[in-house]
Amino acid sequence: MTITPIRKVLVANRGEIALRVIRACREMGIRTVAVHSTVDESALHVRFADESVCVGPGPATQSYLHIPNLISAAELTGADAVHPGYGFLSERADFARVCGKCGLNFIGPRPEHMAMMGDKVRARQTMAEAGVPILPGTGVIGSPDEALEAAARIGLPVIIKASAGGGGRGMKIVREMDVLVQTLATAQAEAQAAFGNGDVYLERYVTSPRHIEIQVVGDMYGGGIDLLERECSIQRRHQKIIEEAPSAALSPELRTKMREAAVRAIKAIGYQSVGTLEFLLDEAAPDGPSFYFMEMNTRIQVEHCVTEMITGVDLVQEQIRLATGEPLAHLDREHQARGHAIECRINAEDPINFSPQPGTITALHFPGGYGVRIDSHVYQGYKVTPYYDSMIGKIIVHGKDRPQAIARMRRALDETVLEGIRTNLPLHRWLLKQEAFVTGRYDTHFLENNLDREAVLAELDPLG
Amino acid sequence: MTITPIRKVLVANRGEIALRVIRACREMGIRTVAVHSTVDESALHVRFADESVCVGPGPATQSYLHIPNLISAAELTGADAVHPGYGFLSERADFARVCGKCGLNFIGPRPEHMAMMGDKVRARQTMAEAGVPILPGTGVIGSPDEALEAAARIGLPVIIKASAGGGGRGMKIVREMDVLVQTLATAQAEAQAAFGNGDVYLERYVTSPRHIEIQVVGDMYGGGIDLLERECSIQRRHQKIIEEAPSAALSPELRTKMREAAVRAIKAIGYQSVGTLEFLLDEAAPDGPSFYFMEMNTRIQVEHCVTEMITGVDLVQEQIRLATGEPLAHLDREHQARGHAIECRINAEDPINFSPQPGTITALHFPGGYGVRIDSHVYQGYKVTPYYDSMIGKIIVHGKDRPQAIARMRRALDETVLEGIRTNLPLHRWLLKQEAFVTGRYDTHFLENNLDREAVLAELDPLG
Amino acid sequence: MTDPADPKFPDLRYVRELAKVFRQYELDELEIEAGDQRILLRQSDHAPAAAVAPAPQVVHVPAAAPAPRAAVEAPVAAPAAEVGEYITSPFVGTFYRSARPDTPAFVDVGKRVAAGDAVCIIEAMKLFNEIEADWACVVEDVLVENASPVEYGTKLFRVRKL
Amino acid sequence: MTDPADPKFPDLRYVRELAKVFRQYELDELEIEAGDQRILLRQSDHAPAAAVAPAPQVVHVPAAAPAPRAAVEAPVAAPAAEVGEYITSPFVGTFYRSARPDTPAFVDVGKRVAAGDAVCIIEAMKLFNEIEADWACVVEDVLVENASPVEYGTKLFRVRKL
Repeated sequence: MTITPIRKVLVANRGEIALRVIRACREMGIRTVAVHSTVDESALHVRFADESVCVGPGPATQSYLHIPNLISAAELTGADAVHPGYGFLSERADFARVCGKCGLNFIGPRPEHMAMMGDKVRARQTMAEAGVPILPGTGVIGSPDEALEAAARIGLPVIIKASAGGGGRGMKIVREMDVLVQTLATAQAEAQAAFGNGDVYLERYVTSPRHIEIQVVGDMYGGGIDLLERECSIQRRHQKIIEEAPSAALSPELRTKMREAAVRAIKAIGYQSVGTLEFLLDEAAPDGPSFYFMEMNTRIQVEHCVTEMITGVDLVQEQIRLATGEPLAHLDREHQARGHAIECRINAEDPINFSPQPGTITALHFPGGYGVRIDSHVYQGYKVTPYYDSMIGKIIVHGKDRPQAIARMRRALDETVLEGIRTNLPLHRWLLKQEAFVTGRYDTHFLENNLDREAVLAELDPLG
Repeated sequence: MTITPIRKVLVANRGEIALRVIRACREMGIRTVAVHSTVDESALHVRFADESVCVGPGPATQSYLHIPNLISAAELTGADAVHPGYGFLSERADFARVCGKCGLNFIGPRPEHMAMMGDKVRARQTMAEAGVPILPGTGVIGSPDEALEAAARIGLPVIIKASAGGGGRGMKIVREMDVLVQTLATAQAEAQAAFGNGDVYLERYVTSPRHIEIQVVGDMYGGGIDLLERECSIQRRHQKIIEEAPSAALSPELRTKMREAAVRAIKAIGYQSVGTLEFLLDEAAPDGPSFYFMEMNTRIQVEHCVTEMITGVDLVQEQIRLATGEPLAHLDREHQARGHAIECRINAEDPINFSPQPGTITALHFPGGYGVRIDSHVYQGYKVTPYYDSMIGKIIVHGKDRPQAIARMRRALDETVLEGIRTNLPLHRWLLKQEAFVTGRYDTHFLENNLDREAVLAELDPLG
Repeated sequence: MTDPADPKFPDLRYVRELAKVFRQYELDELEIEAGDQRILLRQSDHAPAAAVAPAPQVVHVPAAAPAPRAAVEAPVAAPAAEVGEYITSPFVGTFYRSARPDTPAFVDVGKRVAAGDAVCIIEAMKLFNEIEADWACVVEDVLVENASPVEYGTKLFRVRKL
Repeated sequence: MTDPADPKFPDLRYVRELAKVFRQYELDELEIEAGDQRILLRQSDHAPAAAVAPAPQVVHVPAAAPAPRAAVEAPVAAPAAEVGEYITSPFVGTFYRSARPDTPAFVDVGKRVAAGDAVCIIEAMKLFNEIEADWACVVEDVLVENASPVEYGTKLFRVRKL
């Protein structure tokens, strides 16, 4: 076993995740280099890092996605490792490869695993071979006839997915056989336009699914464990906005099966970092609740915090340790499930139509107290720019059980004051009161089917 | 067993503890009434409570200590219970009695236990009878001769303590027999002036003590447990500024002995709420490390948070449940020790000479992220008045072990920005770096003996 | 919580609630007039994109169509409204205007009061505390209903000092 | 803290709270009249400055009430001295004044440069990128030492445009 110490990390990201990584590094005694675009000059990740380098103008393609500038920044500052965060370059195998070529320790999985999981068709095949349940479906569709045949075999409705898609992008549902061919053509054209790759495949469409994922950790020595599940079914436009751990939907038996499948999967490929297996749970399946592999995310995720809260494991620190070549044996000993955690993503967006709301935060007060964690890069006077993701922070709570966690999150949301821009805080306040949420009976369509405009707007400023 | 539900709590306090109680109540679905003085009109505890009542002008004697106004406020708002917080009226047996007479559930112990522990001589006797170790000492000193005799028996140095004192107030150390009589007279006169009661007693003076306390919980049915210890030896002017749990000074055997003694003590008197047994630990005692009862605090304490972090028990919620008549059996099942927690009290005071620093907080940024908890009532623009305690908040961290907790606290302190008034943040930053602190080898005199003016001032604004 | 109050202007909490209603029902304009007070809220966000400079909708002519220099002209007598001195409550308790239900009120509007005269009772913890005037004055208004709860500092009477 | 008070004008805290309400509910206009006083808040973010109100505006509070200095604002570097035009680095990399160690610098102070002339090299990932002037100019100062690291946007030369 060779340990390659990391002394200085270039954080190739911005916002709360850049701050998250910098915090982890500071606590480990590792120096940090922030990169930033010109519009992020006064961002907290720049302020809290030991050094910073401006890598380009506002648009991400010219800054946070500009590989040569990022690599140069690492070389000029003497960084020996790069943390990609999530989004941006975090799942770009080519970036990981360039880092490797330049002698930079890429804090993440090996590029071949990133490439394998980035190709959704290959990922399906790999999982099937590893004995992980997948939805009835196809490989890349070669012709309309092939699609018709497959749809007949699978049964309607089916979903057409882009091979290079993921995260809810590049998907179309087909409910009638006679629109299949036309929809296929559209899906292929859109996939080509969006991802530069027109490959699509079919899968059975589950009408009322839950999104449940398993956090996994692999090391360089074939070790692989899971750190329980996360429930991520509260979504808007296919994007998660509330996550929980554990999930209220899993029986102990089902949980064990899913965890075992996830560990089997990463051991089969020799995965060497933190990652997530996303599963679709069909509670209404004929043979009882069944789960199917959807995709694997080869990075730290936005919602990693809920897993940290219930396991006591600092996932970002562990991710860094794994990259130095440490084995994960100690994790297996240390982690223990405790209580329940919920995360609300606070977005600078209209709470009803989800349109982004750039602007300046004129007043800000985050909640505090027992069981409340804030991960955010914003401050009073912060200007939300239109260039990047609308997420401005996360409120995470932990309680001894789900009812206490819900009560705590409601209290925390009520305490939060954020003025100057519209946010989805009212939506969260409303969501946390819904019977379906409180009882834990909801699927990924819950929000789109139940959003009550008046009731959400009534949640503006509860303590004003 | 009779459960008397609590529906609305009047919080007879201000600042962070009022906020702490309000948060606990909100999470339990209990309504809250804040009281405030005219200078606290726009305080957060007023904003976050369901109702508020102005009870007087700035000086505490005319507002937060004005019992008739507090009781009237409870009656007018229909509160059925009163939470006293800490400080102010929290250990005044007469207040608890008046609450009881007015049909208000006083969330705390029975008045007779408050009175018993408020009288330090009686408390010593009670503990001795319960088999809890006490320092060699006396009852109330009746004459100078009695004092000379006792000092000869106990051995010098001795400490003269006021019977009505506590919390470090009303104490004098005597190292030479020939000043004993004179010092005794002074101590009696000062005690009379400060507490309206000139009774004093003698105790052996331990030169290098640690302050270690045990959190206890008792219910109405004779149930009593402990929730581990807190280490509170980092003090300035006899006031704690950093607390930890667990203590680095205790062997498993010693910890067990102290816990058992604490539980024995509360069972002996039938104590019915949360409370704390403060012990003095003499690591250099001839027969090996020995502990002695100092005093019992019959209230929730400032440093209760570190216990919450390592046990997973919400102490304020449990305190409220105990007051309704719930038994504590469930606590015994639920709590489990995990990791290490540290709390730094942030005071609006000069970091070197500790003089209070009233003024307006012009810029404020509290730390966030994994393992960081903030309990504070201040905000950007908040005005620290000269009327009340100088504590403006607490930063609490939790880590898997002591080194991680220390690293996390250092990171959190470095992230904190607080402008407009002087605070003890630089002192904390300096303290967390001291070899003695890092190795856990310090006593209650550490700060007074080692304060390095220049080094502390160098810690001003590390990330500015 | 008490909002900063300016007796000449509408209660802030009222304005805030108004804004909430305004917001919730996505109004474009909300105007309220009452006596010599007026409140106007306006929002032109959802106005159809109207990229072309729209009519200057922001201009508002006050209802009372004042003469152009009204503001700098001789000060109009301040609305007899609430200007003056107050007798406030020194306790938290219940306000009573008379000593017993069957006795007359200590004071009424217009009453001349000498320093030390009882003006009302504040009951607290079963004790009936007579509140006395600190200075000679004339009662101009009684601000609290009989048998209402009052905080420390609640204004009980508006008075004119003599 | 006591706000400066002028009895002729509305209470400042009242106005401040009003501005908060205004902001929170994203109003475009909020007007309050009471007696001879009037408060008007207006936000013309989207609309071009509108026609001037004929009525005297007694009080005007900008919608975005000047927020208290942000907790963590980076110091804005703007040395008054450096006025002029700059050639900045379009890459992160290492700045070289000449093509090779043994060749002369591309430009020196006083040098007249035509648009498209190479002025320096930025080395990034082993690639030597010649940086060209976008416009004709005279070099007034060289701001970076040879072989120094530069960020995106680092000012390399102060120039005077021709």
